[in-house]
Amino acid sequence: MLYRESGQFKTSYPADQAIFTIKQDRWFFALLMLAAFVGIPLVATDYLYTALIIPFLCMALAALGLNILTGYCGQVSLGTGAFMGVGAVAAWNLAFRVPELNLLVVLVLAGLVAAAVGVIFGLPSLRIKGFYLAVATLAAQFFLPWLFTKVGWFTNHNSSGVITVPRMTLFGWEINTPMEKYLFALGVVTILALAAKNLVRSNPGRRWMAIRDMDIAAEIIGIRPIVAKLSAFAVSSFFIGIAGALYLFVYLGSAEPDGFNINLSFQALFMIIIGGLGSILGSFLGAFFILLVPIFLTRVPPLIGLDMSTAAIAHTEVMVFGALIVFFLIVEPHGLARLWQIAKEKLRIWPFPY
Amino acid sequence: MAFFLEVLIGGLMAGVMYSLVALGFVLIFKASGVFNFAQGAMVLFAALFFVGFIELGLSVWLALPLTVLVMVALAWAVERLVLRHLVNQEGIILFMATIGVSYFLDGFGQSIWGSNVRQLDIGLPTDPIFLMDGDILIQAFDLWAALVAGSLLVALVLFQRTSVGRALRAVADDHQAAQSVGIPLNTIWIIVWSIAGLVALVAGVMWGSKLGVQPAIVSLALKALPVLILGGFTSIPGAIIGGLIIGAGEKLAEIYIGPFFGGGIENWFAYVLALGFLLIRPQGLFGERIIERV
Amino acid sequence: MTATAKKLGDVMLRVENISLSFGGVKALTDISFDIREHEILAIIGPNGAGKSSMLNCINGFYHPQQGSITFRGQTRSRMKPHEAASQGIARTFQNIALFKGMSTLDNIMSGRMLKMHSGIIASAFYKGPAEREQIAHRAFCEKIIDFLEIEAIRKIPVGRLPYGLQKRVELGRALAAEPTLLLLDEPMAGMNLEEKQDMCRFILDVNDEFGTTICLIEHDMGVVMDISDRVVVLDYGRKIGDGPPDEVKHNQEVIDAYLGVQH
Amino acid sequence: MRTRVRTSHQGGGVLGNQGQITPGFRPVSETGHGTDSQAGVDQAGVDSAGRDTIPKYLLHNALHRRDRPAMREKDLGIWQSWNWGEVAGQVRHMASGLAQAGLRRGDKVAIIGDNRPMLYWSLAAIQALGAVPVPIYQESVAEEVQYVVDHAEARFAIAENQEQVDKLLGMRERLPRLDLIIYTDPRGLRHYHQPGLRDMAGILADGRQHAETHPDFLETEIAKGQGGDLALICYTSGTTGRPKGVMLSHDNVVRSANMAIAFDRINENDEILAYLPLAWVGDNFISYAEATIAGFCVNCPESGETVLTDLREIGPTYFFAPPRIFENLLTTVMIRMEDASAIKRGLFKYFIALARRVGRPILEGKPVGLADRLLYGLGEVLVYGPLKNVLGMNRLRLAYTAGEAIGPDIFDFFRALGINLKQLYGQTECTVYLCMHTDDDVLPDTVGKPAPGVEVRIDDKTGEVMFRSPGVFVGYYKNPEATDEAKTPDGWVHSGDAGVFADNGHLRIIDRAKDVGRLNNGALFAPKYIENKLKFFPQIKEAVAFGDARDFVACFVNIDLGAVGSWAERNGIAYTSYADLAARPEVYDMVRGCIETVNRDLASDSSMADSQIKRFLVLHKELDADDGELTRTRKVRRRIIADRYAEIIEALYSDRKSIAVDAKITFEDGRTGSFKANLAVADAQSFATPAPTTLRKAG
Repeated sequence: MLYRESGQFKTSYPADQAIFTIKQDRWFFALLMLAAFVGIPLVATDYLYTALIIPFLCMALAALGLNILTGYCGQVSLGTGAFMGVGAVAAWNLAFRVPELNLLVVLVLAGLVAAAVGVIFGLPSLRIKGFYLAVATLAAQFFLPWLFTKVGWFTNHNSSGVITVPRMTLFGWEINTPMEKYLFALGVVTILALAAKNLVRSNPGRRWMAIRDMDIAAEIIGIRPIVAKLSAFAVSSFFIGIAGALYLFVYLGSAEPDGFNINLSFQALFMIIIGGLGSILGSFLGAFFILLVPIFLTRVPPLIGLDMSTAAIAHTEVMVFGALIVFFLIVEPHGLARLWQIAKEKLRIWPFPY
Repeated sequence: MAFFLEVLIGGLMAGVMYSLVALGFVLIFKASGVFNFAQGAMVLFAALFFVGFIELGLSVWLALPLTVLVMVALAWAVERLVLRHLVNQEGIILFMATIGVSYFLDGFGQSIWGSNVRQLDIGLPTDPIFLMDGDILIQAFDLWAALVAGSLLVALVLFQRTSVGRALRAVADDHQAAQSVGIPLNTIWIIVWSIAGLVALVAGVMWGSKLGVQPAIVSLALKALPVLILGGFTSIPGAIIGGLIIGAGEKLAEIYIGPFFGGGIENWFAYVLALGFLLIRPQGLFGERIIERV
Repeated sequence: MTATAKKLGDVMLRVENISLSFGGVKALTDISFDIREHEILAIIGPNGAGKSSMLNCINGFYHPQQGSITFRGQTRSRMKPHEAASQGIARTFQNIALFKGMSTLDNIMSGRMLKMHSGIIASAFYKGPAEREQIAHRAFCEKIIDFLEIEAIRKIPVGRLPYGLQKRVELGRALAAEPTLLLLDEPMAGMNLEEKQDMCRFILDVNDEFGTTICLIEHDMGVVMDISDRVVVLDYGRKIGDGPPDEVKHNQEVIDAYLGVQH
Repeated sequence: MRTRVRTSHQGGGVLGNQGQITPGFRPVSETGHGTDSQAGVDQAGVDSAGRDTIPKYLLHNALHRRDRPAMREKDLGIWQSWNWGEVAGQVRHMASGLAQAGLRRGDKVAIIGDNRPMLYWSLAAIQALGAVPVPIYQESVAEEVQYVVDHAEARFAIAENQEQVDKLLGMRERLPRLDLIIYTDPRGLRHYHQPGLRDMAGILADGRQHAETHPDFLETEIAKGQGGDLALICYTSGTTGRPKGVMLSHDNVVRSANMAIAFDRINENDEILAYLPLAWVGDNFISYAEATIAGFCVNCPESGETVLTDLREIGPTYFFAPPRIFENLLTTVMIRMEDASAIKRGLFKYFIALARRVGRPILEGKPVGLADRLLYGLGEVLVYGPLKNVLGMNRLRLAYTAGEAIGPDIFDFFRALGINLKQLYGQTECTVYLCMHTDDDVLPDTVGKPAPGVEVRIDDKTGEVMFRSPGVFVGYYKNPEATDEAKTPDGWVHSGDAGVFADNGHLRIIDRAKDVGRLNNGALFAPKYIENKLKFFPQIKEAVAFGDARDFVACFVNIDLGAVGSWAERNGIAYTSYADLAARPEVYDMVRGCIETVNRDLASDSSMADSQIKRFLVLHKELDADDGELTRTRKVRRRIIADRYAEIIEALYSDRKSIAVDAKITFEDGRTGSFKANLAVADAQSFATPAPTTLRKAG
């Protein structure tokens, strides 16, 4: 309905392959960015930042990473939490031991470390598929946090095993207030999301999807499974690692390594299932949705005059998650992203039904 | 030496527990190709209801059939609300669905019965038994557990011989064949999930009375996964043997290797063991080799 | 433009005494034949004659227990499919093996993977070398799209396409690799007459315009006789005929095999 | 694959050469030369700057619009584009190449193929050399092609692809004068080694070399051309007999084009989609002459199937289509809306109703209440805008329909949406147009007033439309008799159409003059007028009325498979084939409904009251151009139908209730078979003429 595509023809391949080929979409995205970088800082409260927006950014990035592996390359992983942990611990150690290191460099290096670890735990994917792999990734999920707690070096032999983030500066910019942290995270996430989009629309993406859709055919057109799968693990873990680092640096502030546990893994998995497997946008929608549910559950019942014990809330939350997953898998296996897409299509061909 | 044996036997006994959970996985996977991640949750679920009924003052012999009913109802519900709608989906989707189910059961069970640890005593002897003139100590309870597991296994094997059992195996091979057996697919699934439910109940009771009924059981149940990798997803004996290996393996590792790492390695050792094993024999100890066709 | 209008080159691929079996079940027994440059070779035979298995051996998906396959002078053992691909062997499948989640264009682009080299980093930045590469190859793939007359479905996910078109897209994906040897597994299975005629035209055009050597499995005898230069007949994993179409047509053993006479 | 000669580097050639001719040349500002090219066009469309041939305008564009888009083609997934500089470069090379190949002043060159840039450029290249292009309909069968090529004495033929080349080669021995066949798309022609067959790429290569050594060859050749020279020979697929070659001079084309451009303020910012046959004078006029003179951009679709998609992508500002295309668009719109959700359908119905009420007044700048204006604005957002967007018409500022009468409510529908759809009347012999609607004076059932510089009168005896204008053709090629028949000594031309002037000065065409007959009771009988009224129903695709020298009017009907088919599905009527559906009693009832509505309408006009249809039948097969029953432009060929269906026609005038026919059908795969069908002949009710007070007011 809002689209006026007629006359927006493409005279070159770059234009035809752009991320947003329709003018109206470009406007919409521009507005979105404006709202994110300017609008939110104007209105958001500290509570909103710490309770929703910042964790949203971190988890969205993690989900994005997982989506690359699971949604695009078809390799199920239950190790997200652990890889976030790797990123977090690596980043903390870098920042703590080499204070003069630029914050961005720290993040990138942390991501690379996570990527390396990811590749190691991705090795089994060359021999095994599906559930077998899912189980294999659990090994990482249980082994890594244990490693960080057991080997004192990772936490600088801190008795409590808690790592606390040193104060952050970026090119002299002090990142203290929630808003500053938000802007920093937003910047990082935006750049990485763009990178992810670029990856999935060029060679690596096609390689991954080929493996996902039909690995045999993929091999027969010359795609080497080892390259495809391990690169997926590496890239995925890179994103997840940085997500973990952000999670610690801008959200938690201080944490115990075994806080990066299996629940985090499941959360990320739920995010991409509900958000949409194989969709960048979906990772964000899913993250937003999943993080909204608990807030919803804690806020709404009082409003409608029934008070639930925190335990009850916790249990309902778990139930709701479970139910939602099943619901989405049955009703819309491609998640919110597909719903969004459908809505968009409807608008494009409005008033026609098809 | 004696100490080694004691550890070994202790480990094997613990392994029996894993096997019990793994059995549930295998049954369902064989019959419906569904990797039921919720098996662990089902164990807790069953245990919670069982202990819950007892706390309501019911006798064990009343609580037991009631819980069985609950588990059958659960199987029915799962088929009705989940499986039926995902029939033609790829395994991985079903797998994720069962993760959802797992969460749901977890939350549901606890919101009914609460999440605090409950003691469960079904009157199994807990006094220690000494072998080799006292050098080796074994918990009688563990023996009983082994006994129960064994008999359960026998029961299952016998069941396999019944017409229903054969039908189930037919389903495992291909769903069309199942139709020819005359039992509708949905019914078969309900049956399988019910049986898995029973197995879960047994496991739940055993574990409940060993460590008390508590949410931690779920994560313990996750230990069944490496067992499956070892034993193969489709083999009942595999599940048993795998369980024993894992159980013994991680106990021994904890005692003999653990110290070098500062202990606590049993919560990952099983996985790493399985992982290493995967690289050598992807299809597991007893799983069949898959020939891919183009 | 007819298949006879061109001269056949020398041997490109030599299959010698291939035997293949799965767990005791013999799929192929002592098969030998040649494929010559620029020819269209048809492998025919009743169902279960081992035709597909033969192709799977050639492009390295199966590894025969005995015998050797020599491609362009180099004999190989236990070669992987992607190695075969990088040597210039492309193929299509009996039951379509497209990447359902991707558009027609992306499927064809993916067929070009071997020719594209920009890595993770470059791709992540996209602008610059990666984009330039994408565009260069896009242009090539568009030529294939134009060649196969599938402009109208360029951006449609292949999962949504009718069967006949999917077959065409799969051919396009194979062509994108600019193969020297093209293996087609029942390219016309389940097509209506019009679609078959188109497919024949495309196969002949490919063979003619790009000089691609083609080895195809086909059931439709009419088609086989029309387009192939040479026919190899398999039955129960054995080779029972090898020669020009009309010669094979009159081979008694072949006729029996097709009439299902026991032997 | 089609060879593409992108000329970003060669395009510079023009500037290079121009550089020598006009030192200190600077590109003129866009706004500046928009008017400049129109500079000093007098009432007769004569250009004061002395540009009297189209190639001269091309050079002008190469100089003053060098970097503006001239042509686009959807190929290899994107809109390949050429600016005027590049086009001129192409033409330069092609002209040189053709000259090298031996093309001489006055030679005829046949051109056959789809709307491809290369073919449009060849028009310019050929004219630049003073030779005469003879475009041929691309669907013509080999015999038709052979006739035209032979009759035009073409020495060269430019064919798009293998299909066309095969037609020519097949007829080669019957084309002694044809020296050279040039193809633009080499696909499949690799093994063609016949003598006198060349690839355009080769011609262009030669041309490029030649152009380097003779930089101003093109300019000098073009300079030799004069307005009096022959610009074009268009063979009209006449409704009877062999096609006639209409000779048009550069003066004809340039003047007509200049006046049309002034009339509708067409300018270089316009965009069109060139999808109508190149051989049709209208496309040649708009996509070549007007485009070159006004300097706007011509877009060529990817292929026949993708026209609608391409239309949507380009979103032209200037659009020309025969009524049937607007009909089809409206039909598909309605059919697609059938399946829309109730809310959408409601919205659609409401706002379309509103538009039909206030849309045209708003478009024509007549006073409309504020409330309605606001509602219409809302409708623009919710319905009209999106609808136009999906149809590719949201940038449309000027649309014409011609060739046939258009259904009033189809016409109104598009105007109601705010699309400036107008009617035009003309023919090849007058270089496309005689009458056109002005933006503010548009009526659905007229073709508007005579255009500037055009004189039109009605022959009071025959009622035939006569005209005189700068566009009047030179004559029929090699057919002086026909020329004399058509042209009176004092320069008036017989249009062959019967028409009447309405009180408001608008011309209304009722039929072909020769087809207007009389019933036995002496009443006027204009079959086309009746047939059109029938064809205005979406369910009816074609109709043929009979009545000349008969007691009453009867007709054949062809149902529209698309519309009636979906109607049948919605009403649960199963059918296997066209013939089967056509024979259904339900369909007969529906058709009778339409006919009786028409009868009522006819009855309301005393002059037509006697033309009410008494008997009809639904034909078992679709009338088809390939069977010679229709012209390529889908005009009914009465004579052919009259004798091919004589038996059936008699049945209409007998009292038989049905007639057996032996029908030939062609299957998908090209095989043909025949089947016996039994056609029912049905009666329709007719009505009495009401009191004269309710006579339809003219217009």
